[in-house]
Amino acid sequence: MAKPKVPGLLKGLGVTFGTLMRTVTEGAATVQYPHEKETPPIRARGVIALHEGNCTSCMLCVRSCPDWCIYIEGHKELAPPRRAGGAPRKVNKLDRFDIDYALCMYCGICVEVCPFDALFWSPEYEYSEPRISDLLHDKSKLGEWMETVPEAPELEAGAEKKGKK
Amino acid sequence: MGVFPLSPADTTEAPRDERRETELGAILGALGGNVADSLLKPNDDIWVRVTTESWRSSIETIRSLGYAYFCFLSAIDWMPSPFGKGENDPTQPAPERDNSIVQGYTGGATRFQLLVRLVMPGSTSGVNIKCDVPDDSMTVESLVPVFAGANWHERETWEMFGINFAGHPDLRHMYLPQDFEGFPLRKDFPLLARIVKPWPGIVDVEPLPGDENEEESEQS
Amino acid sequence: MTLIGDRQQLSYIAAQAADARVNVELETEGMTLNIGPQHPATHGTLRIIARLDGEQVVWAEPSAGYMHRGYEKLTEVRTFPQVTALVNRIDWLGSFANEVPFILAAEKLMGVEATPRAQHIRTILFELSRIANVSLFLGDLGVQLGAVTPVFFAFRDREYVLNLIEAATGGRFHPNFDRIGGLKDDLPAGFIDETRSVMKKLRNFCDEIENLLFGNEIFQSRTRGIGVIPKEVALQYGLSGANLRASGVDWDLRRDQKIAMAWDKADWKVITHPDGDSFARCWVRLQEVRESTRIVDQLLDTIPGGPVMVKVPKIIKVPEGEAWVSTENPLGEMGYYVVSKNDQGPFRVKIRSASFNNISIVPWLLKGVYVPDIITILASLYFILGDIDR
Amino acid sequence: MHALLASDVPYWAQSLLRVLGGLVAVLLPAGTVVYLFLFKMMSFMQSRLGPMEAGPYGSLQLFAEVGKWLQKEDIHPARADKFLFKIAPLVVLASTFLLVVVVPFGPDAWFTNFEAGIFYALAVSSVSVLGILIAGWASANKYSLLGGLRAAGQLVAYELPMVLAVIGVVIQAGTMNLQEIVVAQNAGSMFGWDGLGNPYLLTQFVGFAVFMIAVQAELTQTPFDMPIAESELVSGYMTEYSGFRFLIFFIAEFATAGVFSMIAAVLFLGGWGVPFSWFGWTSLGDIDNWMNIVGPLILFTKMIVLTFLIMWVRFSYPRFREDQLQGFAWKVLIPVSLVNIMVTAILKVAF
Repeated sequence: MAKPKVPGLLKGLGVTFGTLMRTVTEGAATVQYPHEKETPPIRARGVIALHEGNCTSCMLCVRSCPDWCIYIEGHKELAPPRRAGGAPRKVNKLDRFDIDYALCMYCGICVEVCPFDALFWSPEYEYSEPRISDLLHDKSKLGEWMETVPEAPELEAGAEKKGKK
Repeated sequence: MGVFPLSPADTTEAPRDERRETELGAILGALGGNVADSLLKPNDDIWVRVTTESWRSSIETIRSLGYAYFCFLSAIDWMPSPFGKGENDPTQPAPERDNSIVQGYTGGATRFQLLVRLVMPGSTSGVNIKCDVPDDSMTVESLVPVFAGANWHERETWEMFGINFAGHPDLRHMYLPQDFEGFPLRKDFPLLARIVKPWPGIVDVEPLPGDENEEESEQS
Repeated sequence: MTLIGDRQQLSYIAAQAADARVNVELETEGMTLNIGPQHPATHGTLRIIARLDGEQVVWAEPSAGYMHRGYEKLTEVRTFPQVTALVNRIDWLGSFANEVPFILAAEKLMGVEATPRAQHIRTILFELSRIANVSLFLGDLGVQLGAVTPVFFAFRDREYVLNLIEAATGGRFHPNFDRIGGLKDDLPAGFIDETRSVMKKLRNFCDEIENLLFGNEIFQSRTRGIGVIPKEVALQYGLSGANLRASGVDWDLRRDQKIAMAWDKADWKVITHPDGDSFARCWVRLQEVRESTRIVDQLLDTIPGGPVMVKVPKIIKVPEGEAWVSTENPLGEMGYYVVSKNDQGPFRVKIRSASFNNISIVPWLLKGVYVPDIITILASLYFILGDIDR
Repeated sequence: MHALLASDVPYWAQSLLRVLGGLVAVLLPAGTVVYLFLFKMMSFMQSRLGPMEAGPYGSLQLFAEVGKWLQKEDIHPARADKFLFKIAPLVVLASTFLLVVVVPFGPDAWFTNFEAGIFYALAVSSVSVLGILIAGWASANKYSLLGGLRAAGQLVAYELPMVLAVIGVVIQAGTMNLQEIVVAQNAGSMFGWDGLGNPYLLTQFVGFAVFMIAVQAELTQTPFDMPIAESELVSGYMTEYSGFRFLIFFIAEFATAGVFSMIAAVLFLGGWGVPFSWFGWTSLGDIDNWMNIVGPLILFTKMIVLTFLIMWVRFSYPRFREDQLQGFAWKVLIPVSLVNIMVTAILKVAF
């Protein structure tokens, strides 16, 4: 504080003016959203996609959901045997798989807990709805998200490859 | 880099923690007959349970030993919840639950226990002090004269557990409406969100028509 | 320290004068002003009931609870992984830092320890969330004091940090990345280089804020000597974090606590300030962001190789016991007292959040100040409403 | 304009012209200031672009905002004093219109040209305080009341340094007529060199600084925006206003910023004029008629420069506390401007 009053006030003016000039020359830090979009990172937890063929309706995701926002209904049915001549197998057929995104808190426990790799995260985020009831995605809608699921990212140097997920 | 102690069952030889031993020794010496029980977990923490009558004076004594930093005050309801995790099937009879009250470290005799943590400023030498709350009067001396910061913590504890603090200047509700009835953090206070809606995990995959008892017969 | 003594005395005299003014014969009618729950200056919905004499506060009392979510009750019906997702939301600006002490407490009960690589990455993410949190504080400070520009700088530069956290964890605000025994996943490729460049931007941001705000004489006249908290009072109320260090207590759990994190692998210093006023608190936070960027930079160089997860059973049952772990979170000391009864979920979790204690000093502190100083003091104490109400 | 008056324009048409001119003189600066500074400059200073959707580069955003405000319901608090509540914004805006009346835009382009022009301007500028006080009182809201009281205290405190700062100019020019002040500056010379005229900015720089600070306070712009203080008083005296009444406050705020900048330009920067020596003019009578077109543009440019200063400070600084502001006004600005008057008077007598 050896110097008199002026410098601090002038420095502040300098910062704002500097930013003004930077915005003019280098462009703004913001993105004009509907016209240009930022791509979320690969791991971004945007929406959960369902690979229906892998789901065995084991209910693990339902039971581990902290919010109780996943609903599964299924029934058993007979499927043709794997090997010729074997007995017909009993498989679980998925009737209903709903995720209520109005309740979901995007913790990712269901995706992690799924033993059969039926659930995936997709970074897609543009699915807001004017009506809250439309946020209940059924299994066909969850299946559509599968197209947007990216490959898992490369890991940083020094990471140990894990067996699964 | 402290390695966390293994749980007591796995311990083959108890590791020593001389710093905490001297600290606990000093506390026990100063408190004298006011200590009901104490526990030292090496490289972890110290627990002391003091008698209800000496609650305020014990805290004062411990503070005078240098534990001048008031970390938190709360309570524990040792009764297991009669509602479980709210994952019961409402159509089935309620499952049997073990409702016996088992206190944690340093034991105790009552359902509710107060818990205070004091720390020596500038270090991590802390002590967890517990005290029984009499089941009938549910009243303990207030700590506000000792630590001004206990004010809000005691209000919260009173509101959530229904434990009265004699000598507290301003025992009002902290979070809830002033006319709220019930003590939400008591285990017998139901968590309504988990009761009004049935757990989606209750339902299971419908079996094939005609075979009910073959759940585990076919498993590839 | 005599400095504090004098100021303490002055603020005491001011409070006395405020009291006396009410009692004199020619008393004017006071006015009760409700600041909040919906008010631009209360991050969330804190309500301050202030009794005013003119513009001077006779007494003031914060009234919390507009955002009480009952986390301590909710933890009782949830399993440990579910609680991790929940505690993210306590201090929503620095959410990764909320997970760490809880997971450490659970690990302590389980008797496991994360791998060195996991500890390292935890520490990096912890410091990133501190930077994200406190940089927003620095911007918001400007808004509270009437300067509109800093907050946009803060949002701009915090965004880079959030992008990093999102790239690593998948969650922008609620990472839910910590697991008992390590981390959910390893860092994605390119994270280290990206983080380095972001840390440079953040240091630049600190310089900007220092020039724009901290060097400004108006800012200094608004904050210096306002809301002085003496050391002894701070300890009594259990203040923690920068609020405590600004009162001259040299205490940082990151340095002083032996804990399974990697802070001791970096060279950094604990910032303290002797004054204990609003300026000191803000200044300490600004310097801490700088120190955090240094910590991150150093830790990035020394990430050890190896797995990020130790072997733990798929379904975790935590053995019976009690554990207390606290860490130096962006807002102050955040700790969890976890009681487990050999179950998948905890029996009782006491969440000791920093803001609750930090705000409990407000009635003491606000006596005799002016209305604009209420805002200065609240801003400098820095609370997150989710951290008070839990 | 008296060229026009001399011709056969009937009185009603003259009045209509004046009303239209007044509207333009108030709304044009307001719109420009809002778009250029509030929307664009502030955004650019904060690394963003500001409104971009309405019109090219968001230039029509202001019209969209006005449309939005006009559509809103005109509500008032139940306990408010309705008549006063409704009239308050109009009082504030009226003060702006009264102010613009004395500003000369060109050699003949003025609304009125009377002798005590600056005296009048400073007098009517405080009418807005009444409006603000009324708004604060009538809103039946504690924040409004505090804001209104703060505004009153502040504006009274800053009226004085402003007057004192102007006195230096008046002494130097020897007149209170704004038109003559402009002429005196542009016809003047500095030590015999008349290439720049003699803008009083150079001789009255202390007065200029005090005047601009006082204007900043008078306009309740940061760092003197305690009456509005959105982090303390929500929005001060404007808290309860919505719809077109808020719009009127809003227009008044920025129009007054423009008009005060014009007055500052007239007093210190030579107003509408260019140095007369450039074109060989010596007095008001010599000036070519085209200056009536160019003059307003020159004044407008100067106004933009001055509002840039006002807004730049506004977007960079935090705000004072009310007591600090009073201390600053009474302990710093007023003594400084008194010394300035003294020095000016001595020099005036000496030369």
